Amino acid sequence: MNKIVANAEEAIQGIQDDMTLMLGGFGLCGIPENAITALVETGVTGLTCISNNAGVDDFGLGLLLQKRQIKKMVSSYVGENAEFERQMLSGELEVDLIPQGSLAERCRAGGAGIPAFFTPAGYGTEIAEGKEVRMFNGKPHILEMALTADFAIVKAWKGDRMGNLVFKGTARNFNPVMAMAGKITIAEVEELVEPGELDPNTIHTPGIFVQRIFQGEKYEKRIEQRTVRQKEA
Amino acid sequence: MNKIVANAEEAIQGIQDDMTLMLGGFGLCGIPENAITALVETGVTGLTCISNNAGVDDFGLGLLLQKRQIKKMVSSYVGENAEFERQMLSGELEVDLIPQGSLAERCRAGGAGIPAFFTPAGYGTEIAEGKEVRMFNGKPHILEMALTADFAIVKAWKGDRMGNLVFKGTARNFNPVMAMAGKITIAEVEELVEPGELDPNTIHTPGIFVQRIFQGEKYEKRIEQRTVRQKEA
Amino acid sequence: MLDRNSIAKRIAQELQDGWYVNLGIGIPTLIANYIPEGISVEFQSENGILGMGPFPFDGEEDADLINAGKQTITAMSGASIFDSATSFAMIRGQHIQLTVLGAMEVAQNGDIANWKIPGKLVKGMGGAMDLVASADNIIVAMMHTNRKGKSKLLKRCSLPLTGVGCVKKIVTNMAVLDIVEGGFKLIERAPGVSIEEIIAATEGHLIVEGDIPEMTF
Amino acid sequence: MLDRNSIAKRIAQELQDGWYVNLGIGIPTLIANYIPEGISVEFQSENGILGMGPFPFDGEEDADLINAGKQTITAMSGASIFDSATSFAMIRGQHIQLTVLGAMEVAQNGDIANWKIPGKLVKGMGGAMDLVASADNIIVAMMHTNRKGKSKLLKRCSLPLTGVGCVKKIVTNMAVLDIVEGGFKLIERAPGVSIEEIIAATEGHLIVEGDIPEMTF
Repeated sequence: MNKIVANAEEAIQGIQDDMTLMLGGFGLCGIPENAITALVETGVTGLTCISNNAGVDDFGLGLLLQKRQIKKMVSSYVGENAEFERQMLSGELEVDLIPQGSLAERCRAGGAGIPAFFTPAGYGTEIAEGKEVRMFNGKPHILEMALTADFAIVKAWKGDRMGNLVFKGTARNFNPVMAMAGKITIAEVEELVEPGELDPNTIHTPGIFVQRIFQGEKYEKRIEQRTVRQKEA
Repeated sequence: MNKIVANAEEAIQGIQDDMTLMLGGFGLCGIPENAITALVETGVTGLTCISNNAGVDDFGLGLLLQKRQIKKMVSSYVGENAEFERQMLSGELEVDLIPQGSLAERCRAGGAGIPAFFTPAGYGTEIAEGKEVRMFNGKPHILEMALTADFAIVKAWKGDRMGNLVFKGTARNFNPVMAMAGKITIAEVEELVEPGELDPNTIHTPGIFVQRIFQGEKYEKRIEQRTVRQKEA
Repeated sequence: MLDRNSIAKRIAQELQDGWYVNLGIGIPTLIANYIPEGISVEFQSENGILGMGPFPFDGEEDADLINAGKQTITAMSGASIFDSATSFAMIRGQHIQLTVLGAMEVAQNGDIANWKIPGKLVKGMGGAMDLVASADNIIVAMMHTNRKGKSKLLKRCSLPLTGVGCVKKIVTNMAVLDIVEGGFKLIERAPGVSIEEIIAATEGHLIVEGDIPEMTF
Repeated sequence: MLDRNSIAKRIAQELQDGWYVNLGIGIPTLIANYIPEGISVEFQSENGILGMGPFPFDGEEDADLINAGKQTITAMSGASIFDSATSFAMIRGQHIQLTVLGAMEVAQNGDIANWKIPGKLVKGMGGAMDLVASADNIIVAMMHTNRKGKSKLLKRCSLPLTGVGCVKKIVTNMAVLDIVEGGFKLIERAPGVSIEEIIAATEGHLIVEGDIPEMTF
């Protein structure tokens, strides 16, 4: 079994206008940088992007927004991006805001063949409008639907040709659940390793969830909020 | 934060007659041997045990069955146990059979605050009797409820005093999902290690799901179906 | 008539390169011995391993490495281990390309019964209900008739169901059959088995169209 | 009147040994600086870490280690990392003993609004709706009044809600208040702040019973 493709360009073959994509990452942490760059170059447009955030003006999904390749964002928080604001206010960009935990669980559900589940998040708010409400244990819950995508694009630390993935630190975030929910899942990794190098016990995403894998050319791994403390004298 | 208790006897303090327990393991693989032995010694009775299997006559949950400490088993497969058969046929023991995937997901749901979810498993069978049926994507699904327990008892390979757990091989099975679903979760481990010895990236069960932890005195780790091949000459 | 190994061997011909496969207990387990050359597949065992390898050599058994039949196994290079919820996420989420399992009865509409005989001791369905309800591609491996000589391919199942309308293909000791609108469509005959014999052993509606070739191995 | 740091310091007094705590952005983040001696708590950040430590020293930042505010952080010994679904399993499953977050408005029935102002750009609710709907124990940390001097403790929220009936306690620059049947129950006053001042700054129903002590630090 060999799921390795040469590069980002080859990995994103088949992504077409008006498709739905999931993209891993939280802020700029753990985003598939190389695949995003390749998507910008294809000029594919009309995309619905399911991603917790929308990048910043000149990095991450912001690059696709700049080129107006995104029709709709499905996210929990989109606040760091002037171009995003402009497109949203002008009505060019549709935005579907989803509570972060419901977003994560809806992706996992999509990957796990659970079409719908009940959650308390959002009950009594505008998020619940039009959704079924039901009491469990004396507490109201709303019914949320699974999310899937034509392509899921995730970024891992290491991976092998079977598609097994290992993530590093909080760059894990949405990547594993989105990997489960893509009809085709593309994984870009910092390092491709030989099968057997990853301990079967410590694999975060089993290869069954990944259809294509490649080693990214380079990783900028930009930090959004560099926050430090000073060493005391 | 120190969740270490001295031994199995101390760990199971508070388990009382007629409580509901979850017990990790698949067959005899990854079962909390030491806690089960301690439970036998307490003589606690009327237990509802949620466990994928019911042990064998003289090991695992079979030991509790022998002493008639179990009122009800909630399992997916219970076939390896003569005493179990006798009690079930005589009506002494109640048995609730649940499809294995629904059992696992119901435990996870219980731990994750998802009170109910839809699954296709069991539709059109007696498992679906009395359950809500709904179509999603043209396919019928049934509504399944979350499971929780007064105590969950799991067995891990290594653990630390924060309650972080690492499992080995297929001894993982139901242990992580049951750890999530116990009001109080007891973990027994083969080896207690110092905090920091477990790589934060490779922890299977974060300590937040575990309230008590101890190192088991000894592990028999009995093999149910020893199956081998011969080396070719 | 085929023996158990030949049934497994015939089903192995259905495997495609790159597939993830879940094999049930019994005849399905034997399929792993007959993977066609040039084809690479990964076996999932629902207790939590992908990349299940052959049984261990004597003396190399690991109590922490078993399959869903509770047998000691090995892990292939590139294997991965996961918990039961993730395992059934793979199954329910249709990430497995082929599921092969045994059955007591199959009906011509694809219903399957393989977990319970009223009046007999019930051991449980294990993962079977999740597997049959979820899989896109299910092959049943079984004998064409039961020990009393009664057909196991029926108009309607008489036993409590494991799943409804889910079986796509059946490989028995007598034939390969697809489940299509209207009944069991005969695809291949076991070497030396006549169409008449298959008709006689099939209680459900058997569709016989054109020439029915013998299986080749 | 308390400053932001003193609000954080007062809330820190509510911490109990062994608690898992989720701190929102803003004032709540400051609480980590005031953990009482002898008390050990673990901070969860909903992007996927338990055992979040202080900010890194200059030059030791790791792009792969951030908190939910996207700030660089460190991990304590004994920390664990997990995916977003598991993170919210902890939150939704009520494994977190205390959630502290900011608010634009709180109503006397425990409703909270902190994510959206009609006519202004909406950035999203992030994890706030999951946190408030799930937590058993929520403390709101905020100023008693907004920049225009209008009370943020209201009979009913005027802004779109984040959650209903979920806030249990509020610590402002003027007071500590519990939400009880019927309204905001005044528990403590900030040093030098009179009951009259608190009454004047509270639009919702304020319950004042017996002596109201000043906060002590």
